Amino acid sequence: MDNRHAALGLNDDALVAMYEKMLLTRLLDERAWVLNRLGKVHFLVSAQGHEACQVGAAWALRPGVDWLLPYYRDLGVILTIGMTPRDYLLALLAKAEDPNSGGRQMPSHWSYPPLNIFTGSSPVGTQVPHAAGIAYGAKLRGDDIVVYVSFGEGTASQGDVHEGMNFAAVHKLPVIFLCQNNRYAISVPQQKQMAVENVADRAAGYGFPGVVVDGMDPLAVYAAMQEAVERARRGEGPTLIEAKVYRLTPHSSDDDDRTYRPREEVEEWKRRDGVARFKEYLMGVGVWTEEADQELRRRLLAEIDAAVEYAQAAADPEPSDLLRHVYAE
Amino acid sequence: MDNRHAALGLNDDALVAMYEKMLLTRLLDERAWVLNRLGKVHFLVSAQGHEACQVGAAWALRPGVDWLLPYYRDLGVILTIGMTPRDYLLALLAKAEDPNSGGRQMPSHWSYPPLNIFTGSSPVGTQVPHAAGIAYGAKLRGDDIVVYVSFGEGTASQGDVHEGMNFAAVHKLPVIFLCQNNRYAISVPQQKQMAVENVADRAAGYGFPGVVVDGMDPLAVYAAMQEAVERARRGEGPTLIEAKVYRLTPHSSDDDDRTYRPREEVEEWKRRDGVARFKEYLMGVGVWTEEADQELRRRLLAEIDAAVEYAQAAADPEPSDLLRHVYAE
Amino acid sequence: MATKTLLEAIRDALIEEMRRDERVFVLGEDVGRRGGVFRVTQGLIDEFGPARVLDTPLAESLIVGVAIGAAAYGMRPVAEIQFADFIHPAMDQIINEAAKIRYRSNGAWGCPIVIRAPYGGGVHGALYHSQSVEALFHHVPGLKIVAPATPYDAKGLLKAAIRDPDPVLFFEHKKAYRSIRGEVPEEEYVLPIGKADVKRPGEHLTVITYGYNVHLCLEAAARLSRDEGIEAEVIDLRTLLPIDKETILTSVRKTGRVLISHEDTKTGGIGAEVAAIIAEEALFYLDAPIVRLAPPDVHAMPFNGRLEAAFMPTVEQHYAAMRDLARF
Amino acid sequence: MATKTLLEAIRDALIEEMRRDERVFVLGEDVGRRGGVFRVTQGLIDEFGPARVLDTPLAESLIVGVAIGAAAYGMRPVAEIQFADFIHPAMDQIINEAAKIRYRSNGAWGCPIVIRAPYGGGVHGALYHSQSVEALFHHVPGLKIVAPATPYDAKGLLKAAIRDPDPVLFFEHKKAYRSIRGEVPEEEYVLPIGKADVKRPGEHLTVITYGYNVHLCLEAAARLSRDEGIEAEVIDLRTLLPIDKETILTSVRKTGRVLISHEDTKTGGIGAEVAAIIAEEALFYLDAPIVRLAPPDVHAMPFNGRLEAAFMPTVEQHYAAMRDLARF
Ligand SMILES: Cc1ncc(C[n+]2csc(CCOP(=O)(O)OP(=O)(O)O)c2C)c(N)n1
Ligand SMILES: Cc1ncc(C[n+]2csc(CCOP(=O)(O)OP(=O)(O)O)c2C)c(N)n1
Ligand SMILES: [Mg+2]
Ligand SMILES: [Mg+2]
Repeated sequence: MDNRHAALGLNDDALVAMYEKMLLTRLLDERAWVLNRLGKVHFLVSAQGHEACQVGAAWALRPGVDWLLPYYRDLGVILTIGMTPRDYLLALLAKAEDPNSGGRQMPSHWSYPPLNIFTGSSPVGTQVPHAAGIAYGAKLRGDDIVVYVSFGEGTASQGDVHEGMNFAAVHKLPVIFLCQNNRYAISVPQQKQMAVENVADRAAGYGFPGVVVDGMDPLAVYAAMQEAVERARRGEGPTLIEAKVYRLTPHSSDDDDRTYRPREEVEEWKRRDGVARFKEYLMGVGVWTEEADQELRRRLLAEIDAAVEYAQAAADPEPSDLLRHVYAE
Repeated sequence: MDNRHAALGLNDDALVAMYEKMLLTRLLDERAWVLNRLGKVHFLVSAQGHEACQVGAAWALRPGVDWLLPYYRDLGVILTIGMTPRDYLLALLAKAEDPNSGGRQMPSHWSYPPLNIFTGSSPVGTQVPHAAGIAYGAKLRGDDIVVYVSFGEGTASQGDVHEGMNFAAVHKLPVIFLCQNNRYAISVPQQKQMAVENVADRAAGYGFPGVVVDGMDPLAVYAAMQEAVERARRGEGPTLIEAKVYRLTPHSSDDDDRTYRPREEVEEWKRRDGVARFKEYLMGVGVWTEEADQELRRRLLAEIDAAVEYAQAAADPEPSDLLRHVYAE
Repeated sequence: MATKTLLEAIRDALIEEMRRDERVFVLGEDVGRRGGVFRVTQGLIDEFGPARVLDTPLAESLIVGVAIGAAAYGMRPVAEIQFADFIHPAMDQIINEAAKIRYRSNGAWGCPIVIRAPYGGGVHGALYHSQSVEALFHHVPGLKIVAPATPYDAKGLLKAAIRDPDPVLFFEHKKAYRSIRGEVPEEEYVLPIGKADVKRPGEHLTVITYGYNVHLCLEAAARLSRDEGIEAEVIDLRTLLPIDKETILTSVRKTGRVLISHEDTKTGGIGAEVAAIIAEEALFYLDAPIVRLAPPDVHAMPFNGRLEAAFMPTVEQHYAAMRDLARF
Repeated sequence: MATKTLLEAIRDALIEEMRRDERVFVLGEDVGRRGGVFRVTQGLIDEFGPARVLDTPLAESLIVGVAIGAAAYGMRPVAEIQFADFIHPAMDQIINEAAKIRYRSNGAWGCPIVIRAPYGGGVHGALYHSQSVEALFHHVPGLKIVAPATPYDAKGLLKAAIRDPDPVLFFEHKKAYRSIRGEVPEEEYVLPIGKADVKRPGEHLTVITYGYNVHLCLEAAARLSRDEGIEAEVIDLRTLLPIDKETILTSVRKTGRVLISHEDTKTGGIGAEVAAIIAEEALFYLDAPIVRLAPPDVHAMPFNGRLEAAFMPTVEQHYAAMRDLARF
């Protein structure tokens, strides 16, 4: 197997570290489903099928320097940039200690100032103008940062996405738009959402590059991100990256995708699973073994176990917290 | 001079008739400014510089069959499709008989059911989803109509324009989007609005043709419209036509454009004025003379005089009308 | 009579109206094959096809804008906003367009659209799947707002909304969808928009409410009657715009005591207008200050169950408020 | 003290704050070279440059969204919405985003933005250049709403708004821009958000109002005093959210008669909340029913001068309403 990572400036350790984040994302997500089915978690939205894209994307960002507006599916992004399974589980179980929202928001509504992760909401697409605004602030200050903002292909139909991209283009802002195209907005398939093959084709209409990449391949996403980051830091403006992915699970724990997706389609995509493929690549280039994999899984599961335990034992907010933080205190 | 109109299926009479509408639009608009400066008209928004585009566009539509959502600058469109100077003046003077709104809306907020002109508002861009909805209604009914909707290049920054175009594309709706690009949104020049040369380039991102035409040339606009109409009626979906025009006056009677537009630029465009150029074309192909022109002007001015007189004598709404038509009566 | 859930009654109304009138069609996110995220439109696509059960792109302003256009063309669109919390991107289309189309065209055009939206909390929906948004619209002339509490009302009022010549916002409480059941006649009926309903007669105090809180109030009233012989008259507004002043004032003049209750937060809620109407038109009938029972002015509502519970109105709160008011 | 128009006072506040704090910048449509369509930002671009006096594309949701992002990055954006009538496309960004950022992040993020918007009628603005939109926001926790009536208040409150850690909607009455003049101190001052101002003391009745209507009320009160010796206390709310209950209740307890006045339409207006507060907390002090003086529930407001005049509140209406109330 050809070594594709060296050319991207990734050494073997980095490669393994990327794989570790992908596997962590997958295992943590799977655990969330288990907790949901056990009745311990009211709601979850899944990242399965998006891990390669997310870890590849976040790998190109500088933790604590660059800014992130990840969307609800971006578990892999926030884990790669530095949030922990514990952070995720505290939110999943809506505990007081949840660093995202103190248990106020649904899980996967990220927010974490220490890593410049700006708070996100549920209404999709609203984060895109925020990303442009953050980048504009940085431009006013002369700061050398990059802003990452992501969304699904369904969200690309929203006016805010259009408005935000256009503004970023006008001011050549250092924003990277990552559209994770999993072909469905809940049940609505791509052909009912748009008449084009690629969301990335819209970038030309704003005046910046639009790139399509295989979102099941973290190296492809990383390569596209790296280029976009460099472009942004050179002051040349935004890039829209469209990563073709597939959601391997229902939309959320409240969804049942059997009404709208043929099982064969799901099975077909499972065979192309990015996590498994990346493991094969690692083994192919000789930096990974089945034993190492087992060992890693054990370690990650132990970490997740500990985080679950911690989060379950953590305290709920006080009822009186309801009244706090409506305005500055 | 080459005959360009025959190839478009326009005979000499049609050519003269188009010119007549252009001249009528110009003279009526000029009269509105006079009335404003005389203190008889509170507000007007001008069409000067857009006449060629507007008459060329409306010429391709079937009055009473096709539907129109013209924007506030579209005086030439509504005159061509069949509204009268009197209709315009009744609105300009906010009289009870104003067929657009009974004196409720600002002038140039068109509405006229007999000609399928749907009521428009001031918030820009909202008409674009309406156009898509009308076309979707027609599709549901199996009706063979085309929907015309127009807006300025500034308005193309609005989310609604994006959402409406995308929907029209998904359902291959018979909508023609006419963007009248006069390079300014009030004072904001194109380069502060977008990083691209052509709004039309966005059409590709939705999956339909985007065409740039010289909006100072009614034949060029007519040709593009004709093609778009045929495409729409064949069920192949929408077209975005971008007509490059220039506003020869301030934005409105409340504006002063000297702060933001160099006089030389305005003068330069005045030399390219579509009305004058079309007259030259008519004379060049031998269907028009200076005498005929003087005669036409006299006739149009007389028509306008009569309309002004009628409108000035027309009654105001009754104060009690204030309470009507909030809900169906 | 059959017993139906609120959700079934709404679905039945949609199906009956679509059968009755070809011009009626539904549009929204996931309304097609998925049958809506709550399953309200389940099965419709099979009977009426994808053109009349239209899965739209994910864009609320578009959904309402397309409905407005289709209505102008003579259709009777029923737009679904997946959660009321996502109606905000469409506020320009609703407030500046739909509501004003008749007025601004001097009556020449109308806007017969219905916008259905599931609202309300107590369902672990957190800040963006729990909101009550009715108060954001009750200041807007030209709109009608309906928020039924029972399957019977929901069906009859949704049919009325679809036949109404003006834009109607139709809010469906998520918690009531499957938990509230009631009798619904087999035969066709339509209920008038703009009329409140006295859900329980009583002489000691008037309780004015709507939506899920109707059920809390009725339960509290029943207990209060049993425990203390206090008879509360419970008025279900049903229509929030226009408000049925007559029913309110008649009751207030009778009882002299008023509790206004809603799940929506207090300041600037529907209860403010109800209180103002009474203070203007029946002040001297009052034997006690008007009381508004509503959650505090915080964002409805946190995900954590304890915080959610701290937000949501309860039967106990209503019981106590009614009792205190009766004793005042 | 210098005499300034409302517009000049606002411009001065912007300039002083931009000089004081580098983080402050203005953005909106035509705010740059054009200086705003009302000329509020005239000259700013020369002093502060186009990056801090930013002409945006024509997209209100974007304007607010960019302001939110820039604020997150540590800036202090002052966004201008060209007319309040065009704020609706930004309602999702204001209500679902700006207002909730602090709450949803459990206090970790803030949203120190100001949104300025010219509002109000009587200027031949027709249906889309005359609206009062404050009531669409007063139900939203997390927002503050300011609507000053005088140059002095405008300057002091805009400075406070810019320094406020939370999102502030700042509504400027178009008719007042150049017609209302008043004394403004040379030296720096800031006024507290959340405090009403008794613009005229009186003992016979309380008039609660804001915006341009303050001037109508003051004139009516002066005439009434002169003609009939009736002394109205005129309270200018100044801040509409949060409402200054104390000032209202203190006055009502003193006079026992309440007229609430606004240019915005009646149903669901700010006056509803004011009336409700009084009916809850000072009912037994009332000697007369509460009166709301506000335009009818129609779309504000038609272009035709007669219709506009039929809509707009007048001094005469206020005079009559105050007199009738005093005599009640
Ligand atoms: C404004 C808004 N409307 C509707 C929803 C409900 N909703 C949540 S996710 C979703 C689909 C999003 O699809 P896409 O953008 O493709 O992202 P994906 O979930 O497929 O990753 C919808 C409709 C929402 N969150 N926000
Ligand atoms: C939503 C909205 N925001 C702001 C305005 C104020 N406004 C009226 S016209 C205009 C500029 C429009 O520019 P463009 O779309 O290019 O059309 P043009 O007037 O140049 O023909 C603006 C900002 C408005 N009418 N609607
Ligand atoms: Mg998707
Ligand atoms: Mg323009």
